[in-house]
This record gives sequence, structure tokens and C-alpha cells, in this order.
Amino acid sequence: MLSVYLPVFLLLAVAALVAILMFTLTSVLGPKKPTPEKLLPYESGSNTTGASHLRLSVKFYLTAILFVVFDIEAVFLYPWGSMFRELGWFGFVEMLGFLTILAVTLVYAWKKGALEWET
Amino acid sequence: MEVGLGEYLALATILFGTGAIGFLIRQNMLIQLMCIELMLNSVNVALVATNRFYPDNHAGQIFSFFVIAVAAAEAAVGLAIVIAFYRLKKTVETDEADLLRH
Amino acid sequence: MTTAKFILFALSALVALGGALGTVAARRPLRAAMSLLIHIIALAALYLTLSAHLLAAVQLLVYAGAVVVLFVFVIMLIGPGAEPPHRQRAVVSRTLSLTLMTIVTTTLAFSISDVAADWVTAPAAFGTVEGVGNALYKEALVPFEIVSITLLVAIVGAVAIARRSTKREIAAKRGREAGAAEQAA
Amino acid sequence: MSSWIHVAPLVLLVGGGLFIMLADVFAKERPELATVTSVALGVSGCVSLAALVSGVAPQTPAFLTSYLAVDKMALFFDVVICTGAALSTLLAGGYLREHGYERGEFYVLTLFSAFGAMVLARSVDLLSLFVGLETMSLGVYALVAFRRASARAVEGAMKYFLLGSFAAAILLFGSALLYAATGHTDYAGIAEGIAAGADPRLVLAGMLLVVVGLTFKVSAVPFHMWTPDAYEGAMTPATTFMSVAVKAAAFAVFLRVLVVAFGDPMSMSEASGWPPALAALAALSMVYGNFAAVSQQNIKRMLAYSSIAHAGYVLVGVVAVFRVGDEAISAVLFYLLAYTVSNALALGSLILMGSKGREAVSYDDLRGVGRRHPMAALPFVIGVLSLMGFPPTAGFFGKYYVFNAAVHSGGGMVWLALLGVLSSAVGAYYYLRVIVVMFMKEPEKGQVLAVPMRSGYVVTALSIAGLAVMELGLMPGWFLDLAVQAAQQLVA
Repeated sequence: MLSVYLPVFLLLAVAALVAILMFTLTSVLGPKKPTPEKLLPYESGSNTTGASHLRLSVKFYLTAILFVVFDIEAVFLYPWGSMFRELGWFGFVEMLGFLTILAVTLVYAWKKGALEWET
Repeated sequence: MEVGLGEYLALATILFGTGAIGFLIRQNMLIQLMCIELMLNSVNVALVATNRFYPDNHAGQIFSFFVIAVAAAEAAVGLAIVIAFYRLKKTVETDEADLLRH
Repeated sequence: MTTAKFILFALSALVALGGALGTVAARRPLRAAMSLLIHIIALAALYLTLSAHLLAAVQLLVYAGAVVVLFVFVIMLIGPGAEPPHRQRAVVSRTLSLTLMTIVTTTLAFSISDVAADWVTAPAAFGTVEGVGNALYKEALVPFEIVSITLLVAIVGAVAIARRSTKREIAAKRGREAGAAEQAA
Repeated sequence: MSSWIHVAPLVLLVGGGLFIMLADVFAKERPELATVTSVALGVSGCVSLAALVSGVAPQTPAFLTSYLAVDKMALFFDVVICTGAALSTLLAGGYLREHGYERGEFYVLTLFSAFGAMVLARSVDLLSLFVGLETMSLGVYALVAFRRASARAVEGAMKYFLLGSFAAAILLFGSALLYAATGHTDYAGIAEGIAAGADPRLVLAGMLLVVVGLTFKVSAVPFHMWTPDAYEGAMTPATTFMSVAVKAAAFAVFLRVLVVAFGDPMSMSEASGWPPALAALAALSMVYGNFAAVSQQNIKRMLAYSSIAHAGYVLVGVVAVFRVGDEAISAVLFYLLAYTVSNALALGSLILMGSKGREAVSYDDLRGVGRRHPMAALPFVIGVLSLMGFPPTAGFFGKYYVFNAAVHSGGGMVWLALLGVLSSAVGAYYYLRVIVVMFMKEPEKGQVLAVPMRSGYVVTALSIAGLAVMELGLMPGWFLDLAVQAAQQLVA
């Protein structure tokens, strides 16, 4: 039963292996002569200014919240998408109701200025 | 070693307990929200496991399908409230919320 | 139960437990979010042992793909500083609830760990996209339509709390402050 | 076609809600959303009342009845929830404009939260229970946090959200354990599974967790911590909606779960089943609610603690179900209707007292208002008398029927009824104090006098609620036998 997923696990294993190899090989093979300049965080040659953590502004997070909720709507569409012919008109009307409600929500959020980027 | 429904339910209970303990102990709102996600995930484990042992219908899997969807919507609203709280009080520690405790 | 399935179960259960404990015990919210991510991926693997194929994919898509991303987003917004070392409040009540909850959870877990149920062979389309899809769109039609309203309420709620006021509201607010000022004078 | 009348209230509400959203966004001049929302809720309430009175037999398809009930009790709760939501929308129409919080989202959230409450009240399956509960709760969390500039509102919303999601997770885990025990998620299937000898540990743990999750939503004592903060933090129309429609829906599903899913003799037995536990919660809620309310200075906080006490009174009726089935259920149904109109009247009058950005919140704000504006103080007097259970009002008959059912079930229930009467006598103090402050007390010099607002919305809401309180008080018979018909259908 799980043999169906063998390729998936294989892919995961190979990806992990490649990533680990890259780190370990560079640290093992490369010569280590740390000097203060080398240890500075690299900022394309100029000296670093300000805190390392880049503060995101508040206006982005509303889009992130809308992304999560519309992502769920998409997840509800996947199974329907793969079998709508079999569901026939009944399934079509059902999905029509689901999508109209969420379309009105999208228009509502859009007109209320939730998707604006400029401050 | 034979793994039956009991082991899955025990795992679900332990995960639920961990989430509940985390929710009661921690004061950081974000971590409390994550603990609620832990508890909802443990509910999903119990539902899916039971459905595997009564496979004549998909009741358990449909239920956990909806739990995942609603939990994500709940997290969205919860984080909107956390942001509103942070903008006012510049912190996400729950013990700051003692304005109403009298 | 094939040994491969047992290994996958044991591994994912352990990683899930580790992730859960990591989320609860992490000092910084960012580290908690990462261990939550590991926890969710481990549960997706666990669902595979229970032949819940669509659910494993949905778990990764929705939880790992969207919810944890939103958590990390909000953490970055708030600044992932370590928990400020302030006086731990109400230490007694918290340790009390910790011990009480641990006892309750472990007793419940051990008492239901021997629930009898045998591995009935699942039908062919069990847990696959067709099987779950048929059940979702044919039998669970009513909750499916109601969940669209739940999503609507979540969006409108988040927008109501988070968006900036429009011009009309700012004017009304100014009117309110003027009214209060004139009444107080 | 007539069979679809049972679902009409829900479909009407969704259609109205979508129309309101589009109107709010596309209307050129300021749309009267409060009117449109309350009309939508009113029409949906009247349709369910018509279906209830006409008693048309439902023949709705299987995929619907396996998730939502189509019986008289569902219609009765539709009426209660729509009334509560319509009244709070009308109050919001006046309140939001008066204090400058005019934003369309309030009406959309109230309407769809009421939709979630109606789904919750109708659910016969743990899945539709969860989805309805979450739809309602998400809307109410946003309503509490609506006044995002005020720290009290956001804090109240945060506390309510965290505890609300925690309780929902507990309820879910209980449902998962019940599903593991019985293999069914619908209440009837669970009852079958329990009767057919499901694993007793799973059943007990599942039942306990589900009851804890539901007790949280009705704000009974050990799980009431969120109530005062959420009620005080929210804007008064939102508080009205929370205290009225949310509590009615939570009790509706509580009744259905207890009667249908856990109705078998073992779990309903007086010794070991859920009745003794709930009786203890009822007693605690009544005593704590009343005594905590006495020491409050803020009227909204007082009404929050009084709503905990009222949850205790209704729990007395719920517990009496194990002995006197339909009489107790009809008492609970009537009480919830009476509480809806009385609490809406009291909170509406509190809204009336504040104007131009200065809300009347504490007892001192109301000093001498009765003498300065007697007409404006009248609804407050009727509302407070009804909440107290003064004879000619709705509240009196509500308490009378509930305590009557408790006495009829005999045994320990008689003591519970006695405790209820005593604690509501204590309750009379903080209700009468409102009347005393309004009529006998003089405002100190320099104190800003409360000036009642002139708003058509609030006056209509108060007159509807006032009429309902008096009508239920003078002729309770008609409503009571509607409740009895609904109760008999559930128990049969």
C-alpha cells in the first residue's frame, strides 16, 4: 500500500542528501582562517547599518490573511475539479453556490480596500 | 508489534494534552494560537484513525477535512485580533491584558 | 500490519510528538512556528499510514502551506524577539494546571490505548480523491455550503478588524470627537 | 414545494446577507444598512414563525435532514435568534451613527453570525454543530473587536477568542472520541452506539468533553471567565447580540445533544449521568452570577454577570428534562424567548441614555435621568423588572415555568428550584438599584448629565422589545403552547 509513495520518499531523501552534502563538504574541505572582516555579515561590500531583522509593515498582513482563506476555497475546488463530470448538474449548482458566496466576499474585501498596497 | 486504533487514539490524546498544557502555561498569544492548532491537529488524527477502522463511509475524513478548513479560517481571524492587540499595546503577552481583570 | 507501515507510524508519531513539545516549549515564537511546521509534516506522513491520501495532501497544502506561513508572517511583523524575561506571573497556578493536565492526559491516553479494532481491509477508493470527493459533494453537501459562509465571516471579520478607516468614517469620527468636546465644555 | 419552507429562513438570510454586502460597497449615498438587515432578519423570523404556526409537514431530502433538523424546535429557535439579531441590528443602527463607528461590516457580521447560530440550533450532527458554532463564533469575535481603537474591546475580544477556540477544540476532541466509540457522528447514531454497548471509557470521556465545550458557550460558572470582559469590551449592540442570540443557540444544541445523543437511561440517570453534574453547574451559576453582579458599578458588567445567573436558571430547566421531558424543554424554550426580549430591552435602554459620543455606562451616569426624561427611562424600568422576574412581565413567566418544571421533577430538584428563587431575590437588589438611581438619586454638581439620544432605530427597537415583554407577560399562553408543541416533537 505504501509502495505507491516510494518515489515521493525517494525524492525527499535525495533532496535532503544534496542539501546536507553541500553544507558538510564546504565546511570540511575549505581552509579556515577567520579574520574580523570576513566574519562581518556581508552587505555587498558596504558596512552593515540598522538591525538585522527587517520589520514588515502592517499593510501586507491583510493580504496574507486573505491568502489563507482563499487558499482553503481552492482546496475545496481540487476534489470537485477532478470529478465534476461524474457529479453532473447537481455538483455544478452546488459549486456555483459556493463560488458565488466567495466571489461576493472577494468583491467586498476588494472594495473595502483590503487589497491596496500603497499606504 | 501490532498498532491498532488504541495506539492512534493514545497518540491523539497525548498530542491534545500537550496542546492544552501549552495553551494554559504559555503567556505569549502567538504560541497559544499555535497550541490551539496542535489540539485541532490531534482531533484530526483521532478522526482519521477511527475512519480507517470503520471504512464503510468517509465520515471521519470529511469531518477532519472541515476541521482543517475551519481551523485555518479561525487562525486568520485570531491573528487579525493579535495584530490589533499589538498595534495598541506593543506586546503580545497575555498578562498585559489585565485591564479588565478587576 | 507491514513493517514498513509500522516504521512510518513510529517515526511520524515520534517526530509529531517532538514537534508538539518544541512548539510548547520554544522560547521564541519563530522557533515554535518551525517546530509546528515539522509537527504538521509528520502528521501528514501519519495520515498516509491510515490511507488518508487526499487529507495528507490537504494538510500539507493548507496547514504547512498557508497557516504556518501566516504565523511566520505575523511573527516577523511583531519582531521575533525572545520572550522578555519578566517576572513569571502566577507560577503556582500554572504549575498546578501543568501537573493536573499531565495526569489527566496520561491516564486517558493509557486507558484508551487498548481499544479493540481490527485492520479491516479498506475498499479500493478509500481516502482517495474520488472517494472523499464523492462523500464531500454528495452526502456532506450541507456543511460544504455552510463552510462557504464560515469563510465569508472569517474574511469580513479580518477585514473589519484590520483595514484602515475610509474617508467617510474619519469624518464621522471627527464629528464624534467634536460632539464629545462640545458636550464636555 | 411547501416542504422547502423549513429551509427558507436560512436561504433568505444568506440572500439578504449577500445583498447587504453589495449594497454596502456599491451604494452611492450612505445606504440604510440597519433597516435592510433588520428587515431581512425580521422576514426570516416571520417565515419561520409562519411555518411553526401552520405546522406544515417537512419532506426535505435526506442529504439535508442528516445534518439539519426540520422540526418545530428548530423553527422556534429561528424565531428567537432572528428576534434577538433584528433587535441588536436596530440598536446598532442608532448606536453606530451616534458614536461615529458607522461601518458596514457590523451588519454583515451580525447577520451571518445569526445564520451560524441558526445552523447551530438546527444541527443534528456533530459536523454541522462544529461548522455552525465556528461560523457564529468567528462573527462574534470580530464584533467584539470591532471598536479596534479601544484597548478594552481588543482585550475582551482576545480573551474571548482564546477561550472560545480552546472550548471549541475540547468540544471537537469529545466529538472525535464519541465517533471513535460509536462509529457515528450524528446524535441518533451516537445514541444507538451507546445503547449497543460502545466502549464506556470513550463514551464517558467524549460526553464529558462535549458537555464542557457546550457549557463554555452558554457561560455557565466554571467556564464563564470570558463573559464579563467580552460583554464589557464589546459595543452595546454587539453585547446584545452575544447575550441573546448566541446563548439561545448554545442552549438549543445543548438540549438536542442531551436529549437525543445522551438520552439513554444510563447517561441520563439521576445518580451517575449528566443531570447531577449540570445541577451543580446550575446552582453555582445562579449563586455566583447574582452575588458577583451586586458589587458591579458598570451596568454592562452587571448585565454580564446577570446573564451568567440567567444561564443558571435555564440550566435548571435543562436538568429537569431527565424527569419531566417536554414540560422542562418547553419551559427552557419560553425562558430563552423571554430573556431575549427582556435583555434586548435593558441593553437598548442603556444605549438610549448615551448620546453624542458619551455612553452611559455606570450607575452614576444614570443619576436623576428618570426625573429629567421620564419617557426615556420607562423602557429601562420595564426591562429591568422583566429581568428580575416581576409578575406582569415576560421574565416572571419564564422563571415560573422553569422552576415549576424543577419542582415537578421532585427530589433534589426542589432544592435547586428553591435556591433559584432565593438567588433571584438577591438579584432583585442590583436590578432595583437601576430604578432607584434613575429616579431617587441627584447627579453631583458638575457631573455631565446623560442626555438620551434621539434615534428612530433605537426607539423602534425598544418599542418592539417592550411590546414583546408586556405581551409575553400578559398572554404567555399562546407562545407557551408553541414551545410545548416543539418540545413534544423533540422528545417523541
